[in-house]
Amino acid sequence: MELIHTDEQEQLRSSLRKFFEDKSPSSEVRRLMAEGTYDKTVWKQMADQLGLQGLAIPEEYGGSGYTFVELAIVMEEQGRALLVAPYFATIALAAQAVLDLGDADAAQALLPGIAEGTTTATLAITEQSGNWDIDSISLEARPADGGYTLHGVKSYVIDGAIVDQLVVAAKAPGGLSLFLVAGDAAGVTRVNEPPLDQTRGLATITFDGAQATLLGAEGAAATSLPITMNKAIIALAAEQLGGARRAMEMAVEYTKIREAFGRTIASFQATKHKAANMFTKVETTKVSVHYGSWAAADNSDDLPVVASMLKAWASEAYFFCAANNIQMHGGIGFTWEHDAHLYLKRAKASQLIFGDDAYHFEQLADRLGV
Amino acid sequence: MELIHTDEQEQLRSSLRKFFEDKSPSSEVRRLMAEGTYDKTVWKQMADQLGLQGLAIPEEYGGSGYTFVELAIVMEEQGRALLVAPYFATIALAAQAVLDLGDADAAQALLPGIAEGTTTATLAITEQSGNWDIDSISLEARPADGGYTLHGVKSYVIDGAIVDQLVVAAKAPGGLSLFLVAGDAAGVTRVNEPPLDQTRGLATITFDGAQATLLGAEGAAATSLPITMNKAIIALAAEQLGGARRAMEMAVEYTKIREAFGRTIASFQATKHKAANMFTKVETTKVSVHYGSWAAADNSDDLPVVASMLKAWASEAYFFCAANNIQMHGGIGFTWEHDAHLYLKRAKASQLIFGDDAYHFEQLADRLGV
Amino acid sequence: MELDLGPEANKFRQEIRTWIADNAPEGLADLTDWNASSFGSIDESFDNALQSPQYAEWSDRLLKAGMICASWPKEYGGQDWDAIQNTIFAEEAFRAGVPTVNRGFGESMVGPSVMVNGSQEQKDHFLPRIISGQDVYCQGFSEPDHGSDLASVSTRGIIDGDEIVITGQKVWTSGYFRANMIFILVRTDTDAPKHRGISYVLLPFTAENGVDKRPLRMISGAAEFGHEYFDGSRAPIFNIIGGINNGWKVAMTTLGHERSGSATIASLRYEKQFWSLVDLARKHGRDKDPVVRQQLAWAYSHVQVIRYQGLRILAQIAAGKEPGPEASATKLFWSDYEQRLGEIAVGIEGAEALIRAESTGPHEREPGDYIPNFWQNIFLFSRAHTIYSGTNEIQRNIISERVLGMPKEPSAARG
Amino acid sequence: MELDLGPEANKFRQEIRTWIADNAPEGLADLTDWNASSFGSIDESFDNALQSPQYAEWSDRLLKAGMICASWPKEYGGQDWDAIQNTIFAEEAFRAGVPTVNRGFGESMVGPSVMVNGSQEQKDHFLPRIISGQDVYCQGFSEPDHGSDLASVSTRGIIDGDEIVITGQKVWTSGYFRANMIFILVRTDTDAPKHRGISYVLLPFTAENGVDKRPLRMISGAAEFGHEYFDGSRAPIFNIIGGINNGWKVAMTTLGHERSGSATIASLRYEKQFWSLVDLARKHGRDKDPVVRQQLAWAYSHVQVIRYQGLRILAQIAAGKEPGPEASATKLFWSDYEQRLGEIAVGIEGAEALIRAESTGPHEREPGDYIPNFWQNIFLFSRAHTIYSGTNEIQRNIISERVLGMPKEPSAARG
Repeated sequence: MELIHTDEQEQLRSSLRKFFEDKSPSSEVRRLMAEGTYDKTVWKQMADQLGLQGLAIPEEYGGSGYTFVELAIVMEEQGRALLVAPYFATIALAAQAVLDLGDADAAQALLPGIAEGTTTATLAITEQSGNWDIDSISLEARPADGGYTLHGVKSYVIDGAIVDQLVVAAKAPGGLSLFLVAGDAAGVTRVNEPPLDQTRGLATITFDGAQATLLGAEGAAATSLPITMNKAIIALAAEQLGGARRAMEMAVEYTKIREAFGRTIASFQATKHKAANMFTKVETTKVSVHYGSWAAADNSDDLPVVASMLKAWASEAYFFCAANNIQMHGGIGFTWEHDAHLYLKRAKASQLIFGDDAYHFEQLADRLGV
Repeated sequence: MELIHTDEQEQLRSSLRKFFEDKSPSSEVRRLMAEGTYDKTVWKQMADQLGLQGLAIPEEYGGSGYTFVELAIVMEEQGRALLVAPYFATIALAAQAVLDLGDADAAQALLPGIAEGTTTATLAITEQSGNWDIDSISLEARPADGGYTLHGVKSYVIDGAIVDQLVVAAKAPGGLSLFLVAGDAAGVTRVNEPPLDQTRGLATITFDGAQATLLGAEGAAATSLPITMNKAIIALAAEQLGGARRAMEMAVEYTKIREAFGRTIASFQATKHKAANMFTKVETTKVSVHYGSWAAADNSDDLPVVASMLKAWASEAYFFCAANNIQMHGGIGFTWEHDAHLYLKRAKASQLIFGDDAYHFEQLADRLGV
Repeated sequence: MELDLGPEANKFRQEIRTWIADNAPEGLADLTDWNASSFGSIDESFDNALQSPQYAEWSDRLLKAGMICASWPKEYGGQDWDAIQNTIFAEEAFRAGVPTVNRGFGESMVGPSVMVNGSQEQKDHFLPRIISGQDVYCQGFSEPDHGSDLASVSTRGIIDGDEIVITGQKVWTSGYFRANMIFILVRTDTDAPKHRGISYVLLPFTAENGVDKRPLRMISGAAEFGHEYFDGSRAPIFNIIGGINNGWKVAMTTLGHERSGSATIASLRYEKQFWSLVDLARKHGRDKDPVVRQQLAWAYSHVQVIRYQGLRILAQIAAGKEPGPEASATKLFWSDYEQRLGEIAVGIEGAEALIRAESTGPHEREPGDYIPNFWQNIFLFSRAHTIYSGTNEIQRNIISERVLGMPKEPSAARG
Repeated sequence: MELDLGPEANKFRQEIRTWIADNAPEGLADLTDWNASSFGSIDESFDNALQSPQYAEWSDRLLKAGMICASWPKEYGGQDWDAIQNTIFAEEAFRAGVPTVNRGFGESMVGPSVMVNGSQEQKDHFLPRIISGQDVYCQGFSEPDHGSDLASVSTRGIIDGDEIVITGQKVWTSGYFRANMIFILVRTDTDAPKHRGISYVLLPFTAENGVDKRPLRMISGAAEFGHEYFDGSRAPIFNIIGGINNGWKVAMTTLGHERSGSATIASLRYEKQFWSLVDLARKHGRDKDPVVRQQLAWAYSHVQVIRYQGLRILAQIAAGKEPGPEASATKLFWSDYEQRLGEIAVGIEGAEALIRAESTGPHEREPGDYIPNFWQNIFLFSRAHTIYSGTNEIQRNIISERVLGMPKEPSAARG
């Protein structure tokens, strides 16, 4: 593999760009975010027309067996369009968690439905502490009648209130394990919280003895979940890249039109240099995401290091571009009607979820052995 | 007291500006820094013509009894001119250390000579660790024959190799104490180190049983030395302010003359905004130094907090201005011949001595009780 | 360390302190955090407190004591308070945790304009209504697409008998939702040069008078500003201040009016906010985190600089000196600071910052409302600070050109 | 993770690795840190190592094996190595801790210019002398006060029989102190348009030839650049490349020559530097300081981005693609990085950074010399990175104009 995209990958990007521009324009983003839901027709089209849900799922589970590199391109493009749909949750979290377990039965239980666009899912990790360290997981899985019941609360579950299936990280007698629970199962209470970033749902989910199916072996998640988290961060970074680039483009386009003091504001050096700094952030993120997606595809040894680096890097780049996009728009940029704030809020929420820059810089130092 | 200077203080500043422009031009700075010495004639003129050494020394010890606010103006102006002389060492360190002891005999022993310009001195605090915490002082003072002998090594002693008298912080049987030792006393070995900032000497001084006179009471420095350190930081901040302002002025002046692409570079917005940012740093430092000098004059309760805040603030401002001064000068700015680097090196050395920004931010949080 | 303003000021402070202690209704201080920065926030307890009997009583006592618009001259109902007295009053109210009652644009801008430019009849009519709170003003200067070029007024004013009839749009109207009056710039002569055909009108700001007010919703969810359409809105010619076509001069009087007295209050508010941030860090167990401590120290340093700047401005006013050039850097400084502060705060909140507060009250709430918590609001609203009242880019231009004497941009056809 | 460049490249890597193992003289790797960034530094051990018998032997073996100027075409004494091969060779030498021997400007700029623009006789004469190291070149393009406007050449060249006689000044001459030749732009026709009266001359760069070389001392104390006065310096007309008055075109060939092969080496050097920084932090007991750890993680992230950028450029070259627009951001990126890195490093050194290293050697030392330690040198010298080769301000202009399509400045009379 090399750090340039193939022609086929670039074609994928083009068709995705067109598809999402068509299916996820600002008006749709705003409609869906106000309703706290997603468009099931578009979701099915994503599967049927473009095969996006199954793109990186192995063929044996109904997918088309592409790699994380192609998946990152999808992440980037849907992030660019602020797609309001549980794509990140279903693909980068739930499906990836099951894949990383390496258990055929678990994969068979969830992936075919995801690949064909009939099942949505998410992964419930953190709890009320808001701590992303897997050691802080305390939700309990009790063996019962050949199955398990879950007891506890999960917080900040991405799209947790709108998906069909929940993959839940819980403490079983044999250690940290993943369980599959239907979203509408008895004993599951889901509250859709009002999110800072309205384009992505967050739920608090209470498990009060809900029936759950063990995925893979008891204790297996202790090994697999850190890998899944690292890959989810790479996917998120790809999404952040898409948003950062769009924010940069919005800013540059606007300044070329808007005039002040008899010139377009794009002709002012302060504006130009801000744009050049955005460009530098975007391009360095682009090459880093490409490398990261490759590391994820290869399960490379440096995946943990790259993931922590990217979490900080892409977050900083996205926030920088989104904040400066507002500044470069002037007054109109801080109105609700303009889309600039949607990117700002997505950027900040993406920066905070899974731990912020400082958390990941500390992780990075630790993972490097400093 | 109020946060504007009186007419009298402004007159002091004007005459100082003129004096130092006359006595400490670039050619003299370069001559003295190459020789590692200072101009004793100018030193005497400072005392005889302007009374600068005795300015803030009480009248009973031969000074003129002005306050730290006036002293800060002198610090600022000599810092602006990069005066190569042990003024900071003698006045802000040695004289201040003795004043803060509050002991009349000690004051009588050192201050009259300083005030009349016949004695130079410094304060030796830190040791080979480079740690500025007074708890780390380990140099030993042993009672001997009614006096004391000193045993150990002091490092980073400002102008330590060129001054007449050394005020030395040492561990006596009764605790941390200050001692007076003649620079040329037997058992004292002084090495003038090659400093990053050649405009200010740094010495390593070995005390091998040198005879020393106790200043004040044994153990008194445990209380007085932290106060002295805080005041020294305020004085240093004033000096940094003077340098920062000069660096800003150099940059602005040059960009008004230098042309590129058919315009003065001062007309480019990137240049203008850099200058405006320098201005903001300088003005916020100015008002902070003024407040700090007032807090030092009053021995105010918030002196420790203000000192830590100012150490970080003034350092950042000076370095910002000095570094951007080079950038705004382009190629000529990083040549040895141009004075820009003298300010850069002074700025960095001032930032590192007595602990850097991060050290003082931590101190600040601590002193605030966070 | 407290600023020693001399014996006279200290005596005044003592009097004010006593007066507040004697007159503040019981429980007033506990109704809400009167000192919190409410700009751009949606704070239910604050709105409710404004409706309370205690506030009404306090307001009434201040009115009777002449402590509303107290910096106005005595002949117009004020107390001739100078900047020092204003500041002392504001500080003492802050310390007692009770609100000052100010009349916003009416007090700071319309009143001074009427005093300078109005006839005796206009003064007699308009000034008492401001003091009593009967007339609450908003400012109608900005129009769509005119940015900071104020003189490009398009809104038309046509004289019709003894009335002026106004048609057009205004935007970025701060505090529009509480106002029943607007002071508005309208073009009354389209042939005259840009600055010469403008009139300054005090216009009833109601739906009955043909004003269609629409909230301009901000990214924080609040509608702090309005966008209004005027369709044949009318005012008596009596309501034109300074005479027809003389409005630019009147507007300049208004803009030039010194907003003193707020200099040191800003830092009191910021200091309080800082300690809230420390509490937040403690609540999240982050106060011993060295990286967070660096951020807290950084923030505190900024609060101190704002405090010193306020003290200096006060000292300058007390000494009868004009504020120095450093004043131009002030807006740049606090706006950048508050942006970064918001980022630090949501960073300390961590995952909690991903979720907003629940709506609990009735004030201007609709389905789809967006109600951030205190720190989220600072984080979001502060994005506007570097834009309004002249973007920070323009502030940097001003400093470099007017203070540092650097040249203007080549094609600087400035408005 | 290593870049998989395909079986052919892997085979080449294996061969090179073996060749180096077989041919590197014993002890060569231990003589100095061959991989340290030596730009702008004064490193005695490096200078001494260059004088060692091991280096001479290594240099000789490389020469015989055709591994000097190996990217040149075979007909000119090279090996036709492509960018991948160059990179592999550089990487393997780096890993073995031995130096590559490159001929600097002669290899990267003069050689290619002569190949493209020179006559067969010129090729036969000049190219072997570059490969052998007999001719060491420096670049004579910049002149005082011309900044980045290269075509404003004032240095005069007058034809005198079969010689050209040169008078004038050049400045910012990198590596002047090792050079015995200079490739210099001189004005041979003062009447022709700016770009048309310039000739490109290979001039003996010696005092005997009327060249007065003065070190241009940098703030780091080193004289990395020179300032030269030419007073009747002579060269045969044979030494004019591309013909009289055709020098601008020749210079453009030179500037356009791709400096490939260095893309991934930069990151190896930065990575090594990073681990030195970690060692520094450990030595000072700062490696567990959370604030320092943030700085280290920040630095490592930058090193990785530089690595990824190198890998991408290599992949582009391997695929025969032109580097994309992201390449324009590269200089901006590493120059800002290295500046900040220097600041971080001296911060970690703390008080130790207040004192310089002692001078221990003889190379170009004078009284008053200023010899910084390794990190002080990076701190000081890096101030130049954001200035030379087009200031970072100009880089940002280029990105915004050429990549983002934003307009030029109003009076942009660009050179």
